Amino acid sequence: MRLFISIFMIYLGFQLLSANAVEDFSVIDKPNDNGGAIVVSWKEMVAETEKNFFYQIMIAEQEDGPFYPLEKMAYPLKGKGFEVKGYNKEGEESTLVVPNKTYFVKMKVLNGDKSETTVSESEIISVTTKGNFFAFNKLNSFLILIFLTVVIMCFIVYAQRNPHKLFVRRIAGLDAMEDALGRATEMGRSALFVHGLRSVSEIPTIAAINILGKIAKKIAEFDATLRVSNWDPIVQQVSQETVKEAHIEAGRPDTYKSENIFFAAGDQFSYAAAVEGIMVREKPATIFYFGYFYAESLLLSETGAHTGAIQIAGSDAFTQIPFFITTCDYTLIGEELYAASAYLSREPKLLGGLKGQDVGKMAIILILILGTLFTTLGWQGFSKLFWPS
Amino acid sequence: MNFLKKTLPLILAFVSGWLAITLEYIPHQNSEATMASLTKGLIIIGAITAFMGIYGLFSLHYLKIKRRSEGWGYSTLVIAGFMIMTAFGIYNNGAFMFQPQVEAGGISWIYEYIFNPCQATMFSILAFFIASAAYRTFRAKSLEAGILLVAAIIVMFGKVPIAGLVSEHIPEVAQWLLDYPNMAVKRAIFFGVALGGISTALRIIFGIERSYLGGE
Amino acid sequence: MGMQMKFDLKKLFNLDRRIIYLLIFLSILIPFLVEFDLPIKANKDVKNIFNKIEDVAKNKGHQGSILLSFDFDNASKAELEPMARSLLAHAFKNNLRVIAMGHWPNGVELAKSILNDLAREFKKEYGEDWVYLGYRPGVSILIINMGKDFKSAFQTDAFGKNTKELAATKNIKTINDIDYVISLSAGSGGIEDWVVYGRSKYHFELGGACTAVMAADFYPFLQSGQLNGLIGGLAGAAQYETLLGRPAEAVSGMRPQSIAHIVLIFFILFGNFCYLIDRFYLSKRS
Amino acid sequence: MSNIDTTTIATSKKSDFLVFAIFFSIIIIVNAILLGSGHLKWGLEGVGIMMGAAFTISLYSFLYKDNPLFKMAEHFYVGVATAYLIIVTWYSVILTDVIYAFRDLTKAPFSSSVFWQMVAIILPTLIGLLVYTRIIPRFAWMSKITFSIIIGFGSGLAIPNLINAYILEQAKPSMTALWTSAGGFEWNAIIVFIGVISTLIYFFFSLEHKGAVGATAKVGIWFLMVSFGASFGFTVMARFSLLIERVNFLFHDWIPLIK
Repeated sequence: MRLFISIFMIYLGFQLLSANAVEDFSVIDKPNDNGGAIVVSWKEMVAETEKNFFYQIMIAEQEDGPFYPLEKMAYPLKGKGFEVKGYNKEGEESTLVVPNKTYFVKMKVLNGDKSETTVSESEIISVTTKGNFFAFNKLNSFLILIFLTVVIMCFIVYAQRNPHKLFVRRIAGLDAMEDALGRATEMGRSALFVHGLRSVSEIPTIAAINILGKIAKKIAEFDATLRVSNWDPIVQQVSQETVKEAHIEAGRPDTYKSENIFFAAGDQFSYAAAVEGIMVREKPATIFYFGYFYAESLLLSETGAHTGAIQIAGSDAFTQIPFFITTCDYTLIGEELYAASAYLSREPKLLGGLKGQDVGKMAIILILILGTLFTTLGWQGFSKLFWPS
Repeated sequence: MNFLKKTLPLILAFVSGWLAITLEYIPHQNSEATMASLTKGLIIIGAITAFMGIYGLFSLHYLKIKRRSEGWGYSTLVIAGFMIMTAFGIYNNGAFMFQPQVEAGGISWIYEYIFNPCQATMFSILAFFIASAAYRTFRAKSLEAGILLVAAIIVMFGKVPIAGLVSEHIPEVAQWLLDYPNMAVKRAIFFGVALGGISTALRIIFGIERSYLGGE
Repeated sequence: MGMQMKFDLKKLFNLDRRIIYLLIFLSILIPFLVEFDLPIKANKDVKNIFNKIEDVAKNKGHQGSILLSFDFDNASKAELEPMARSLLAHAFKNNLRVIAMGHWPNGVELAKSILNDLAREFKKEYGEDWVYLGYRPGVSILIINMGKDFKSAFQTDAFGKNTKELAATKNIKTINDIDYVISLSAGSGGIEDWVVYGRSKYHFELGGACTAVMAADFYPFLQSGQLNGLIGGLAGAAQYETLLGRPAEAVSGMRPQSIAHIVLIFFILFGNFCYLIDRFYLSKRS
Repeated sequence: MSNIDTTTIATSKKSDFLVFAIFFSIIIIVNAILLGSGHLKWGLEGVGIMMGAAFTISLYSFLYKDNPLFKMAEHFYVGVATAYLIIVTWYSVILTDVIYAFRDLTKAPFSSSVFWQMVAIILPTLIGLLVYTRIIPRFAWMSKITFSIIIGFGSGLAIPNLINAYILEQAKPSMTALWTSAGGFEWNAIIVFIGVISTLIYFFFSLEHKGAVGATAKVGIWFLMVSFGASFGFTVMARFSLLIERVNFLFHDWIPLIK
């Protein structure tokens, strides 16, 4: 009798299995969301015969129905984490899952043939949706935010107190600047400083003006001539102030001439044409391009190269940098421009920001090296800490 | 008064900055709804401030004309272009400006036959400039410039179909160059751009960077 | 000899720019007049976009919709208009719904004329098969708004019609209800913003079509999957036209493009060859 | 102002005037022939194409020399562009999202939800309008309120999204196995790894470029140059594409030379 029963049970179990009972069926409120989704999971089915079945999730607002069917899913399918965000009631377009509401979910297995008879059905599980107050799946991003905020702000505060204690490496283009100015003095020719086409409040222009101050001071010491071309009247005014101050600092206020900081033209190509005219006529020994440049960079640096001048450029306009590299003797690339400006001006917000970003970069380098190392050794756990949500 | 002029904008920048950050990490439905209405509000603010462009344009060119300063004649053309286009905009093919925009009409014509050729031509001029610079100045003055030029030539040649006539491998080499070494550098630059952007944003939120507010 | 050579080179390089301008103009015009065939082979990034549209069509049919964001204006229409036309033709041919919009105010009229053209060609009905939502300011803010509440971002289309009443937009609650988003981008306010504020936040499928100037910058997005495909420059447009079997401006533009590139490469090589000889003689003399 | 503009204009007046006069009489003759032969029809489209060709050629005249024609076309275009931006903003946002949306709300029966929707339109409109206080210097400070809200909120939004899209999403595919037992060394992954790290080191400003750091930075600059070369090649491609389109316009739409 016992044997009979157990054989019967095995037979029943086999029947159930082949009838595709839904196993490990679970329904939960989606975590880390606005309460607008339900996550349905069930055991993934792998058997060959199950190709002929459809799986269908049914959802209801009351326990006794009516149950609204979702789209039929054919084998093969993923049984993990199927998200339900809405369903269609009869005669209505679509209804969204809303927060703070209880839903009743079950799952059906349907025959794959035309009859679509129900083969088996899971139990009904109820779930109440709710919105969450913190996205734990974004915890890594949040911690990085806190880390960067603390590091950058600390460095800025530190730089305000000790602007000269923070170390910034030498930048090749800056070293070359002095030689180039010396050369201009020896040859008895002028130097030309060309501003980029951005307004005075923007970072590349601010950086350019900081560098201009340094150049002007050297020029005043060498007693040479510096011409500065501008396209914006406000940039022109600020540049005049900067150069004047540099002359005073160098103890040569008498050699400052405001007409050397001139307005060339207000629009892109006319600006290029006007500055080119100066290059051809005056043949400056050294030409500097600092700031944000657009397509005019090509016209300017080509003419400059032809007059035989030493050219030094610095720009964060990545599309123009290739042209500067092939036409100029030295080019400050991207962030090097900001670094040069922070290095020369020692302005706390620039210097602190630069150092803070450096710490960020160091952290990224370390994470990448460790992540690559561990992954190569076959352990992904470390790199998974930094995966996006 | 000093509070209103100097401190209030900094407080507002701080509050709205942290509000945006906080909302990003709260997935709750009320946070989502707040974000939706705030962003919608900012779209409207953005649209309304766009008209400030007229003031900028007019104050610059009106002064030039009034003072008869150099090139003032060109300024009259700017204003003429503006007036003609605006007139068509208000007229709206007879429906006037309080009805939805009517298709075709003067605006489309000016757009297609004046605006379009001007804009398209301005940037195509650069093809000539690049050719001239390529002939006269693009020199491998250093190892670095040399590497740059070689990579440029490979991409320039490998990306046009004529390379396929010479050898199938040239486009593949160009593609490899873009997919791996180029990609690696651009990724490193992305890290730098992100850190730079975050640093600037933090300086704005904490009121250290104030240049966007204009001169004091 | 060295001196003589150097002198000649100087002269050669001081060749009036205008002569070079003329040469480059001819290298564009002549290949237009002389017809010859070029083998155009689509690369994987272009194919990915093509296949994604085919997939949406296969799985969703007319209920499938793609969003085309016209983030460019006349300045780069030479490169992006052929792409826009091919993508639209592809979607219309497969009976997908097209929702168009744009982040660039100066591109509105251009987008309208391209959409009207293609809709007429494929006999598509406005509202049912396609809609044009027009321009809204804000870029990043607009994208975030579209992800939270699509109908608040676009209450009406570009012609003042309510988006709740248009068949193509009626069922779209957030941007996630759109099957595929493609940004046709010519600068800031384009692919980058779609990636940062859209795709990485809301996880919809995003494809990119961009000018060649920007193309090299987007390879990290391709490798990380933040972009599923990329059509870069006129060459990319020609590849898409070939895949679609609908050769147009981009394919015929490949002749002058190829020749002009070769002329330019010759210029660079010739210039550098002379530069090296010049340097060689200079060092020998000293 | 400086003397540069005047000198260029003075030298361009004599001989160049003749060049431009000849040039433009040729354009007029070409247009006349095109009209006479029936290729262009006198009408909105025909005149449009002739206008477009005239503007195109005016702008190309810069290639010969910076000249008034170029500047005239450029300035007219600036005016048209500003007006166009405003027209688009008016019809697509102000009219629909502000005026129409508000009108519809006033028609609806009044409720607290309607009230808040009205506030959601009025408040941003007022904040936006504050920008116009810039016109009156005494109240110009009020415009700072608008700027600080826009820029502050934008900065706040940028931080988490930059971390997510540029740092986390980009770091994930960088941390792959460089060696697998099945495939041996993954050379491409190794190249990417070296490229990313060495470029980051090049842009690292807290260490002097000496020794190992210097060597890595050197590798970084080679990688940078390859990448700039790629950008260079693509930029060239883009500029030529634009020229191709213009040549197609001039010699297909205007003068029927290209089939």
